[in-house]
Amino acid sequence: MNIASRVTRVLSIEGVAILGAFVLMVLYFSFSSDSFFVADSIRYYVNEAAPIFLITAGLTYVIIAGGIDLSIGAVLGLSAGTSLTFSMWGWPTWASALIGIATGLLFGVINAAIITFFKVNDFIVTLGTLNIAGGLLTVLTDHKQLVGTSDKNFMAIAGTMVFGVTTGIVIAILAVVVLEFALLQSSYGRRVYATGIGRLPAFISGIDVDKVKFQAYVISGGMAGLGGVVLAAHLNSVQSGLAGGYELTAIAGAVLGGVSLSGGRGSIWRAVVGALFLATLKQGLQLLGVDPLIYQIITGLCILIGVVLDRSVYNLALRISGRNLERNHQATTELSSV
Amino acid sequence: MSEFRSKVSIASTRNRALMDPSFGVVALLALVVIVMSIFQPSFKTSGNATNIINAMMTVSFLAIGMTVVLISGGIDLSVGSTMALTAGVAGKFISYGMNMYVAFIFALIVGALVGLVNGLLITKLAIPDFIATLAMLGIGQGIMLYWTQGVPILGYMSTPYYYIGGLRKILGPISIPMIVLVVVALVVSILLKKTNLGLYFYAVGSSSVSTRNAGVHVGRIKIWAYVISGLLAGIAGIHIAGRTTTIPPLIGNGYEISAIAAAVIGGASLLGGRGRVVGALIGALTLTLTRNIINIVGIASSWQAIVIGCVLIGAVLANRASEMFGKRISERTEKLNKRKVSA
Amino acid sequence: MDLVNAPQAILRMEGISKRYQAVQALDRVDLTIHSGEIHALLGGNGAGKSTLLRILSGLTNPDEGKIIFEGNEIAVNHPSRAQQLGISMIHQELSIIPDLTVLENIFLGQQRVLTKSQKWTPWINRRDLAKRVRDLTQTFGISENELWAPAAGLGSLKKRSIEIVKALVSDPKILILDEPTSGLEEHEKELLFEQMRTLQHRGVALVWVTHHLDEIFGLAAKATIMRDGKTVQEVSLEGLTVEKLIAFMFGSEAASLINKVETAHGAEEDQNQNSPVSLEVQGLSRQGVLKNISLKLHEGEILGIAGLAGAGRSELVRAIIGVDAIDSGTIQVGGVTRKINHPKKAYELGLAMIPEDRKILGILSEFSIEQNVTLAKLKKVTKLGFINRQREGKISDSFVAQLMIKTPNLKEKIRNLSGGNQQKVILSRCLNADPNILIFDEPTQGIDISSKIEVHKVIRNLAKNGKSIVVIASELNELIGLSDRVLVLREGALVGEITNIPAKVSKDGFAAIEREILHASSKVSS
Amino acid sequence: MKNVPGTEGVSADLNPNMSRRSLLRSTALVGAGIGAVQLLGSSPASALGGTINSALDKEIRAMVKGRTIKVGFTPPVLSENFTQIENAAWQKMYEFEKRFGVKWVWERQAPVGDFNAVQGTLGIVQSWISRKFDAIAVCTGANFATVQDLYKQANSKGLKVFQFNQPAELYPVGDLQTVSNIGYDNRWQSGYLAGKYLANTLGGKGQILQIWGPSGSDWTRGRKIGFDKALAENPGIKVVGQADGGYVRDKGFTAAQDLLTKNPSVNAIYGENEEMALGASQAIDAANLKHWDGKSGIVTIGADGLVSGFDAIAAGKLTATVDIGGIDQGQNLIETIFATVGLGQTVTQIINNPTQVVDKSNYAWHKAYAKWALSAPKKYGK
Repeated sequence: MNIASRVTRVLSIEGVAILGAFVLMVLYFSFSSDSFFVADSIRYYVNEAAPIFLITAGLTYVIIAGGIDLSIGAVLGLSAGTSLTFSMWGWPTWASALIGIATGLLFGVINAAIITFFKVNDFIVTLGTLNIAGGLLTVLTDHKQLVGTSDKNFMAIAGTMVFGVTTGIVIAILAVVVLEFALLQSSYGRRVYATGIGRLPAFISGIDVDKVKFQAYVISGGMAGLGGVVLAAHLNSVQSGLAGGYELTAIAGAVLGGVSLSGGRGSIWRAVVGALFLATLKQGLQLLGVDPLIYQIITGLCILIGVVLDRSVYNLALRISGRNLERNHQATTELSSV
Repeated sequence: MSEFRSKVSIASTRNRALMDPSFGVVALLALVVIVMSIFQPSFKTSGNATNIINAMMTVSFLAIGMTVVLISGGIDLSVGSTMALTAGVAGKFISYGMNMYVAFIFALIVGALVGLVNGLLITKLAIPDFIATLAMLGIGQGIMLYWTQGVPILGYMSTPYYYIGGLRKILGPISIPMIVLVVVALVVSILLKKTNLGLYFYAVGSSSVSTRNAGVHVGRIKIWAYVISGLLAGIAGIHIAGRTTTIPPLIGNGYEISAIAAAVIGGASLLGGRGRVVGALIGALTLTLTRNIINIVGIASSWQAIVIGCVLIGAVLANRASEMFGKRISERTEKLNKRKVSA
Repeated sequence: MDLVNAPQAILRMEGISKRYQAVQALDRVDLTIHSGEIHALLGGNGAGKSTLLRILSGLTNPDEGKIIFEGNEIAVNHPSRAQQLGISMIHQELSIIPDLTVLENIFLGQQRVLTKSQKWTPWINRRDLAKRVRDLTQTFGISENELWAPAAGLGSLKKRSIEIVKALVSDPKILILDEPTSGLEEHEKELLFEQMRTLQHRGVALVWVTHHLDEIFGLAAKATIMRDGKTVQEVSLEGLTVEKLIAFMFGSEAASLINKVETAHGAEEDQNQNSPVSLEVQGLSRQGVLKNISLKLHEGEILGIAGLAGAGRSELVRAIIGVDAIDSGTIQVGGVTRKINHPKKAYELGLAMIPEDRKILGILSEFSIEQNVTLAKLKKVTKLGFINRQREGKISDSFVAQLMIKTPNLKEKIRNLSGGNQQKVILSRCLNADPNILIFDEPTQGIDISSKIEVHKVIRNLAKNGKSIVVIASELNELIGLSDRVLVLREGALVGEITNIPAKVSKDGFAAIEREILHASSKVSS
Repeated sequence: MKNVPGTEGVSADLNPNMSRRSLLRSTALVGAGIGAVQLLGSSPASALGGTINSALDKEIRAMVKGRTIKVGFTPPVLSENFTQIENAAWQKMYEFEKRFGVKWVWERQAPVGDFNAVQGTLGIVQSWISRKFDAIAVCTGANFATVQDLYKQANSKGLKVFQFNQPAELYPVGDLQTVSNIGYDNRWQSGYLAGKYLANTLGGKGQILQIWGPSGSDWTRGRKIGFDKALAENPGIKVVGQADGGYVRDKGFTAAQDLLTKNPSVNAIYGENEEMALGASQAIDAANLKHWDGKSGIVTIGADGLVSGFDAIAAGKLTATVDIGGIDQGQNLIETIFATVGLGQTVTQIINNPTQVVDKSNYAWHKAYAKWALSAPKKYGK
């Protein structure tokens, strides 16, 4: 096939546009700020962003299954707290890490149980657990100042360098890859999409939609737990309010990457690219020494532009490549002309 | 598969009380109030009542606006920062020496404009409402921060503004904000119940395709919803500026969440098509009451968030419970009627 | 004056073309409508009828071509514009808004027209509006109370009537009816046809889209036939036969095929009654919906379920398949009592259901064909929890071939297929789970005649291979044409059984059985 | 209060007040080392004396050779308090620019938005490190341990890190990675002073309400320690209610309102910071209760030393506040940065500025001092 159609083919992969925008942004920053590509600067912000990637990956499952999870930020903070506490109590590294992850899983289960069993609104429920998790962290930090463990291995969880990046990033990347593969290739992943696309048809085709949703929330919780461990190891200190607001970054990132909040559409790499886009933007603005007072404005505009760009490129590509497609419009138009 | 089964089960116009989307939380509130007044003498003082009402004003305004947006099937995360922005406009302009009421008008215009922009982004550019308003939240915050350079706005208070802020009462416990809230609540409920626009809000939220087929300009309707929400954010801004007598640039942070929570607790559906002004007020009351009780009972501040979280979940569970119960009853009565018919 | 004898072209659509991203939906289509005529618009799924009507009713704009209405060229850019012009449409997919009351549904977007006041008033006077629509609603059997009740609770029949009232209330000059009879009972259809005639005599032009070709004769005078986005031609229906129309619609060779299978139903005695029972239901009850229903289903048997809308047909099969919880009763599959509390369980036990209302309950719109096919039994294509794409492809491929599903490739999203092909994909989904018992709920709703025939063929073959089939169909001759035996439901109770249908048909013909069924299903309870 | 220091601001022709004041501080700075600053320098009282010494200025000018010093300044939030500190710093920067010909690059970044504040601060400092700033001034809600690694990293790259307004007293000084920590003692200088003032005003007995910031921050912890000590010394004072005011006025207002309905008969309200104290004062108005008039009414006290606070004191809406020496902190900050980066001096690691309880009797000159700071003739970093 000729170049043109190759190009359109690539462009018609959803999320490519935002990826392109991301690359352009990186290039821009690296030219305009001498210190953008300084190793430690990159390492640092990716390291800071690693927890966000983890929760974004987990959250994507929930969103694709047609739900939302606002609690991940606070849960991440709490998990960081619990794992560090146990590490400070002298528990072995692996045990402390497990505690952190378990905390996340526990909240995942709580969310899942309330939402799927009582069929109540996920937004409010996870907002509730957000407050609860955040509150528990405050109680924890009031009770005990979490100012660092002596366990060097614990810090090593996120801090060790391998192939020029920290283990924190490695963990994040691994998790993203594994989750993405599972989502796209496993039969569970298939059920997640089905549930998000249509609860009723999926249900009638014999899919236990409630179970699927349940598991999605647990995954999301687990990722928050893992993220907490990484963050705790990275900061080696935890305080109340830690990681508050991460959930919004994650959601914004996911949507920016083209994950549909109505469920059934999107994938993890796109969500993570979206999150990466936001994290990079922030870092870049800092390195350029832009007045922080207008960060918000710039970020907001970038989100808007990003979303529009992503879709318009996709549609354009579709329009071009459309010529060599079969005639098949009827239903499309009926759905798309809403 | 509740939503599916509901297609099957025969809907009934009976048991409105029980079926009422916010019956559960109302019952819950009643219970709490009774318990509190028994064990906390200071709770049932008229003074405390007025405190609670005054404290729920801001959220109430925002929640009413949010309810309209939710009914039309959208969501507005920008109300908090819009409120801050409008408060800023009012405060700054007054401190520049502009006539207070003119400044208020400007504030309202700004609020409406933000709403308009939201609406246009969502309908014309087809940006997901969640993300569009999230971006507007950031932009609003940014503008406010840049404008004030992060310094709280001061020196705009005047005697009339003390009245408007509700810091001074006009007679007895009655303050101007209370009256404004009542008026706003009435106007919006009439709008929702008695006008085409109101009907369209419900229709669009319930099924935008069908509504369009019926010859309604869905886009315009959505835009109106966001404009109304913005306007109410403006009112909330004017009010909170008067209540706090100083405007920190980030004064609106977190209010959008409270507003959504209030609306949903009050029975609005995030899926659209459902919601009432009364519900919004009930929701706002729930949230305010929680804080009030926390302070009166003297729950350690570190535990407050936990309590609030539990209240949120408890509220939606209570509503759900009453709804289920109501369905049961209606199905039973339905069956009885059938018997009568066939007999 | 009598408009019927002095017709004038009220609407001319000339050279209308419309291209969607991928495809040329309409290619220079012409349509001419006269006042006071009933004009049938015919064509297979995907012929472009809907697109044409969407353009006429202002839901989409054409790329080229002009619309001439009452002699002057117009642009219909929004449904509201169409209404002002006096063009209203009854949509195929019911566009009733569940959260609104019936009354609100009726005057939604119609208020200006309704109150005859062209200046816009923000206020709604429901009482007044109720008065204005009363006569119409009564004609279509909508009671005063129902006006004020939320539309959510109503059956598809009532919803259809609301649609019709909604369309008529603004007394339009052109009324577009897209599959108006789908889901209607026989007598309801008659009522509708009556209404159509009266409208015609009032000088209204009716544009009528239907797949039930037999309906149009004696009602419609002219028909415009479309195929693949082009106008094949406009014909006068005088002395035309269904076969001829089919030939126009699908080309002669396809037609010959269709017309052959039309009459394929052996008159042989029903053997199945002696063959083993695959499914037995005893005393099945569900609060206010199903009353103590018992039935046996044999291997190789096609069991039809008849009854008026709301009689509990779908509710019955949904209860069996585990979609709805049951209050009492037992279900035996292959002689063993089973508790089916979830469709999952049903599939495991070898049951499968093709649900009614394809768009809402059937397809997973965002999924590709193959993803839709394998969904009900992912185990088949799963190794160690991961999906084997080749295998998935093979399976789907075989079904596409076997059921002649028209699609560019297996990766195509199902929502891009025509109704008939969508239905076939869903059928494949069920077959892929290799069930012994298949339940078809309105299997041919809104799909064109050729696909319809093919679906029927599949059902019969399945039965021949010893599968047990349950069929629900509002269209009685479809039901009778398929079933060996028919059960009749009324108000959720089993009120009649007609056995040995093939034999009876060959003896005293369709009509007799039709009468028998109608009698049973509409008898007033004493 | 005739000649309030620097109310005229700094002008090219060094006016007597200013020059005398400046000179004393600068000589102290160059000569006796920053220790002197701690004693006299930042205490506004000292600003009243001094004599011109242009020779010294010339020497330093020669030494500095008009070099540029790149400073990053990051407060935990943007608020009136930190604006005062920043402006005070600008005053000093302008003064040194005029006298010693040093040029300043000033960048203020505060964590705002959805990233958590602590994380935000870390990111900001990190970016300054990679951008090779000369000096970084940090005040953050991040607790001690969190930031030390980062500081170490900065030191290793030859950057100098300063903390300001940070409760260093709570930290093991040995582990402190900063060049210097300019602040005040939250325990004894803020919490304790406030408690003691309440006790004295109320004559050792009474019921009080406390409105704290969000629990978990180091400031809250420190001030609690001090306040509790004061309470221990005055058993007559009973805390009858406390609530979370989230450091902002409207929350403080609501909280105070609720507490007041339960205990309308309280004698005093302590707001951990001034915003919340002002909120409490509003609550008193709203409840038609009486402010402290010297004999009766409800005593209100906060801590910060904001112009708006001083105004409230003047208006009798706020009984007192603890001026935590924000202005001096800002000035010290520049002095230490100039001394270390500019002149290569060594400074003491903990510099605690004088604080004072401010009430009707002495608010005027505190206010004037703050106003002078805010009148910084040159806004840097714009």
